[in-house]
Amino acid sequence: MLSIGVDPARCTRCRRCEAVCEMTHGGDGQGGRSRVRIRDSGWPPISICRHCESAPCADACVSGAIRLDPVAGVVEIDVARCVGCWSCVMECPFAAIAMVDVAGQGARAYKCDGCREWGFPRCVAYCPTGALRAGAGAGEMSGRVRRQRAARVLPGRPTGGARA
Amino acid sequence: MNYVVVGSSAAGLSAIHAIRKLDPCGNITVVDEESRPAYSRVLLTHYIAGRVAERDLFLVEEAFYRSYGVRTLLGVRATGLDPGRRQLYLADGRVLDYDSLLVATGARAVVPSWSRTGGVTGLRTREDAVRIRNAALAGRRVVIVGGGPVGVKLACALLELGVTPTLLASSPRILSQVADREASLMLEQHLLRHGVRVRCGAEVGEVAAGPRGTEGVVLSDGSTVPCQLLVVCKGVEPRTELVAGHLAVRRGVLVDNGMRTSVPGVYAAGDVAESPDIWGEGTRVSAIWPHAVKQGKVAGTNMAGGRDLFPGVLPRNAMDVLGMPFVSMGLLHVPAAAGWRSVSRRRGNSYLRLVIRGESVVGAVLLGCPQLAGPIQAAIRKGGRGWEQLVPL
Amino acid sequence: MREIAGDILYVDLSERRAWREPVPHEDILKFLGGRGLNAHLLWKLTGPDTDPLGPESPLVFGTGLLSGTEAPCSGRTTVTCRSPATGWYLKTSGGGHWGGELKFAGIGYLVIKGKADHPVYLWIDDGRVEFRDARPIWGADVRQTDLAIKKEVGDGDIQVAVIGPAGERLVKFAGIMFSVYNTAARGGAGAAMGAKNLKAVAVRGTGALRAAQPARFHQAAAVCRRALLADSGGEGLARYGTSGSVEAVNELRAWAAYNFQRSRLDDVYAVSGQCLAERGYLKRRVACLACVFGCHRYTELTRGEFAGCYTGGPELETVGALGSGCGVSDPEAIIKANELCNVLGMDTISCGSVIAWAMECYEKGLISARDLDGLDLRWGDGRAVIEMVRRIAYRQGFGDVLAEGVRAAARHVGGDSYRWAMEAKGLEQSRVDTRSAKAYALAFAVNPRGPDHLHTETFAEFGLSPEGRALIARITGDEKYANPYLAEKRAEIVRWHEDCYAVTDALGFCAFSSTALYGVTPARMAELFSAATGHEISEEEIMRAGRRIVTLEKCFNVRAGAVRADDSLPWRLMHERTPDRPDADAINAPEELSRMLDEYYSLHGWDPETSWPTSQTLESLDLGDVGRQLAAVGKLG
Amino acid sequence: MEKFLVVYPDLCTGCRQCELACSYHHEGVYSPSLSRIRLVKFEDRCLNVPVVCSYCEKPPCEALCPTGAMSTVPEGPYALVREDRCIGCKECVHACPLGAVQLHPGSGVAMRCDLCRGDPACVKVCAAGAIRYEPLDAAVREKRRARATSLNPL
Repeated sequence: MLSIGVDPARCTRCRRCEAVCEMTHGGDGQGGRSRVRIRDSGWPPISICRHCESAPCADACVSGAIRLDPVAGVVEIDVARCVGCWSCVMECPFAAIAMVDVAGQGARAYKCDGCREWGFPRCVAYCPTGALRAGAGAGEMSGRVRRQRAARVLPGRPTGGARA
Repeated sequence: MNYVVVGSSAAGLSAIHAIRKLDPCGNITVVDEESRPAYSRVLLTHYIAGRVAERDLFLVEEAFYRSYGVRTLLGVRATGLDPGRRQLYLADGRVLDYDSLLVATGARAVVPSWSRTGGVTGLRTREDAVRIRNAALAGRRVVIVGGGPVGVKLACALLELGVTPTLLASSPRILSQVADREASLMLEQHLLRHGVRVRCGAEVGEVAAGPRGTEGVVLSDGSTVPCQLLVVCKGVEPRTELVAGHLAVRRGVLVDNGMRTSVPGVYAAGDVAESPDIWGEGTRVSAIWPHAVKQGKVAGTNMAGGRDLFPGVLPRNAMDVLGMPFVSMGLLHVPAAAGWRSVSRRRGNSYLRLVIRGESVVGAVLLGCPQLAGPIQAAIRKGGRGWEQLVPL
Repeated sequence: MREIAGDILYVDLSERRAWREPVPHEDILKFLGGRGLNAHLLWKLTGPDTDPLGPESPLVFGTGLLSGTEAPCSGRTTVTCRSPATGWYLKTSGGGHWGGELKFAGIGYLVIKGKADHPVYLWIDDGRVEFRDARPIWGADVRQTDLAIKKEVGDGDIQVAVIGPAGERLVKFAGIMFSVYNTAARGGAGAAMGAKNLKAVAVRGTGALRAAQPARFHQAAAVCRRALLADSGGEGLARYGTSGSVEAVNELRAWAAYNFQRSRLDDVYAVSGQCLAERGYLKRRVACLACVFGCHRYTELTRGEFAGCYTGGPELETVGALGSGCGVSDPEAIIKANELCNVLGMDTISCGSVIAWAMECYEKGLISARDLDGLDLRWGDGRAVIEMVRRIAYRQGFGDVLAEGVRAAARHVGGDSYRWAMEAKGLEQSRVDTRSAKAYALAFAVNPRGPDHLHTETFAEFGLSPEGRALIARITGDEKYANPYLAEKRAEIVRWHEDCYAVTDALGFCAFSSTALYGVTPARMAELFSAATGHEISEEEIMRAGRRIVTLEKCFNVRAGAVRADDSLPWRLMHERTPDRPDADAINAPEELSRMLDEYYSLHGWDPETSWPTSQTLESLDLGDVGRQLAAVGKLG
Repeated sequence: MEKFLVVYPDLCTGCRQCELACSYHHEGVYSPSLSRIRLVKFEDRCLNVPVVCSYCEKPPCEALCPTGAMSTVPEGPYALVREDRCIGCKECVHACPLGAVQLHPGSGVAMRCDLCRGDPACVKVCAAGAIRYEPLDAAVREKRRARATSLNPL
């Protein structure tokens, strides 16, 4: 399961994530195709899909367009099935779903796809401050934090690879 | 274990998923009076608008039931129940034994007395939708009776097809149940701008029939609106007739947060159920899709021996009104009591209103600024504090 | 039952193929798990002529049946193969956390066959197997390898079983290192792994184990835990580790020093666990999976010549082999030598033993400084020992001779050097001077892999604890037999411990839970087995299963050509009296050993002429098919 | 006096009995990945650090939880994960500075130490005394003493 975390306190608003996402998803450079958003005002300051294990957007989707891909571990939208009813937008607590005119057929739900074809979210890879974090799963995320933190606990200078 | 699920729409299917997750071997039987596998009623207006093909209305294919090892009795109505002997009676005379039963019979359209003539239809089934779409494509004049969400969505759908409908609302404004006054007026203006003829405060007197069928509808003020098809969208009511007399029923079948009815072994979920609201202040029937899915999952989990709770009903609606997104949720009526107030913000076509009780947000109307809907809903669910940070007003 | 035992994962390195099979229920009932199932698998997968270092020779890892549960001290893993050191049967076990991780990945047994065409390591991610290139880490030491793999996999919480440079160079006593410092050391399992071009097996397991009767199992485990914590030896074991009993063994004149020329050491305190703790070398205690004691050590040298050295250990046997055995009483040198053995991946017992033998050769003039490239290999010179350890691992100079084991080295040097080559069956003897421990002597002689204490630990005969004395009284009828100098009743003592130890190993328990401390009795093991599998088994039945395992291991050697003469002890112990005990019995005289063997074989129902099990005995242990195979090659007693 | 789980990593032997006891107590099975307390091992240095929820005064996991699923029962205070509300968004996992919050691998719901409602199973099995359930001032006293001892060569 893909796991993406956000730490707004670290965000310097460099918007590199938006630019990378825009490029990755074939936008025109105007930010209209970016699936991660840095907001100038309002909440949340950074919005991006968290790929929830029991995603409320998927539960709310009336047309079966949103589902959890168990293999890739991402919540994904089948644009062809989407009817643009806003139900998913209403459910997402992270305001991570937008409506974008994707194929000239009217507004369709649009959000982070976890960069499936890249294997790792590119915005996270390019985030210079660690405001965006990601791991292959929640277990990996908490495990890494645990390890880094634990490495500081004892004075034994563990070479056991806090980052291993 | 013998599980019987009556109704195979959102709640029923979601319950089957949940049961199978916990109990790979139990016998599951689904009874549904429709002879085809479940389809999405919510998609019907989108079908009329041509956004979804008819085959995409179906939620599952027949193979789904096979792969889940579910016995299907489709096209059969359940007619009676003996909760003491744990038996369900079917219209064809068969009797099903169950260990746990899920009542997910859904709701039916409200049908006014004047509407029992030709040229009048509801919008509840696939057949209704096909009829309306065909009429619209044939260039018939359509009048929609009901200014609620379904009526408005249908109006938008017809407009997309190139038909300009008339929308008759009996209340003084459209969407009176799901929007505040300002949003109603804004939406009405928006519809009018796009050519929808909206008439509020219009009571239907009778249907005017001529030799070639329906010719118009006569309003109580005596005026006549000509039309060839009348679509009644006056809301829905829970289909409780199967269980009435056996289970506690108010508007819907009363259930607790575990979706248990008043009788052991019987659960209810979806549009038929009346369950506690998220504030724990009362019970509500909520005929919306996300609730049906969640309630079905909770019911299924509990039926199979697991433990799950439904967080409670939070009424909400989302729709696209001709390019203008509209979302509302929670309590919208502001009583003239201490502690209640509302705050609102309007910038151009974007309008936001929050209903505040004490320090907590309990309801919201959002027009043209739907991105905030999710965070606000989350805030309402968490108790409503801290909304000031979400929304710079 | 599958939920507690795990599946068998077969890996064919030649074909780069891996597949999984469940363990048949009846096999678990018959062989319990771990060591027992390993024996069964190895019997099935090998023949009498299998070359221990050939690609066809399988290497079997088996977790204890209860490994991964809360049963106290149940985390041990048994490695079984044909021994590269001896050619005989090899079962060797290690602690740490690797086995538990494998179990959590749903796998109880890992059978490795074939040989990779270039160095690889296995990455088992919850049962999904990947063959990964190990060429970049080939040659790396154990610590580096562990870290490199964790980094490559991107998870520091995984468990890795590794061989060091010694295993790669097929040093005959190379071990397999679990969790960096826990070793399946004896008999050259590391060489068997190296011969397959397999550098490491990394595992991540996120699954769960469920007992068939969870509440009953939980209860039974709690009983065992309480009993272990109440054992009189427990506290000392926890505080000072295995080397905490060095002084007591020394007092009994059973502590081998100067290559067994002595059986006590004058300044023994310097190498005891108490000293390690007091002088501040001991930094912390370390435990294997589910252990309640934590007898494993972690020591660090912050000052002196070897400052910066850190390692797991040293354990009692290490202190004996690399220390007393070579006359070294400098704990810092021992710790440094231990670190080298650990990171290069070698058995400290054999390594110390071959060096001690070489020292004696050097003293007696059979080898010269020139043979040793100028190294002055004198008794007590810690630095010379450390240098020799390195040369053995990398097979440099005379190290290459010693890397073949002491039997081959004695053949190479010739003369009388076989007299002080402390080996039997080709394996270097562990640190107990069996001239002063007669049950140990018998147990060492009949041990299928060679003379050491891990076929069956008969610690009770020392009579060092009330629990041990009570056990001897229960086995023999009289507490007076809790005396290591007596030769009577040794067969009974050994056989009981054999059965018990086989069950202990099969379930994954540590010797310190059942045969050195005594909290986990056979009855309690039977209870745990029943609750874990849902299959009721009695104390007698589980002990019989233990005997079945012991007998099958014996049959393996019989099929490979073993006869009674192979059940023997090193020459010195049978022909030289220890100077530290002037009394007459301070020797393992051939006649005495022979008498004990007679008793032992007849107790087992084996033919005393050949030592071969009889068809009747095998039938009575449900090993009829094994008997028929032995009969086919004419080796049934 | 409010009691907390206090860990003493320098005493921990790394036996993982705490993880096994925890997973048994909460799930009826033995599995470190289902345990609310997790052990971090640095094997080359034989370092073992138990990591468990430290009951922050202002828990970031609760603050960031979008659904109110992460909460604390005031009478303990004991952590409570309201599984019906949890959507598995992993905000809590990212928020916890200790790495002490995880998702249940099966249900995808957040897991956090609930102190076994006042009788922690891990404490009962910790033979090394590395995990204790004690009032905070006792832990502080111990720490002060250890620090003072390390300063004084005698």
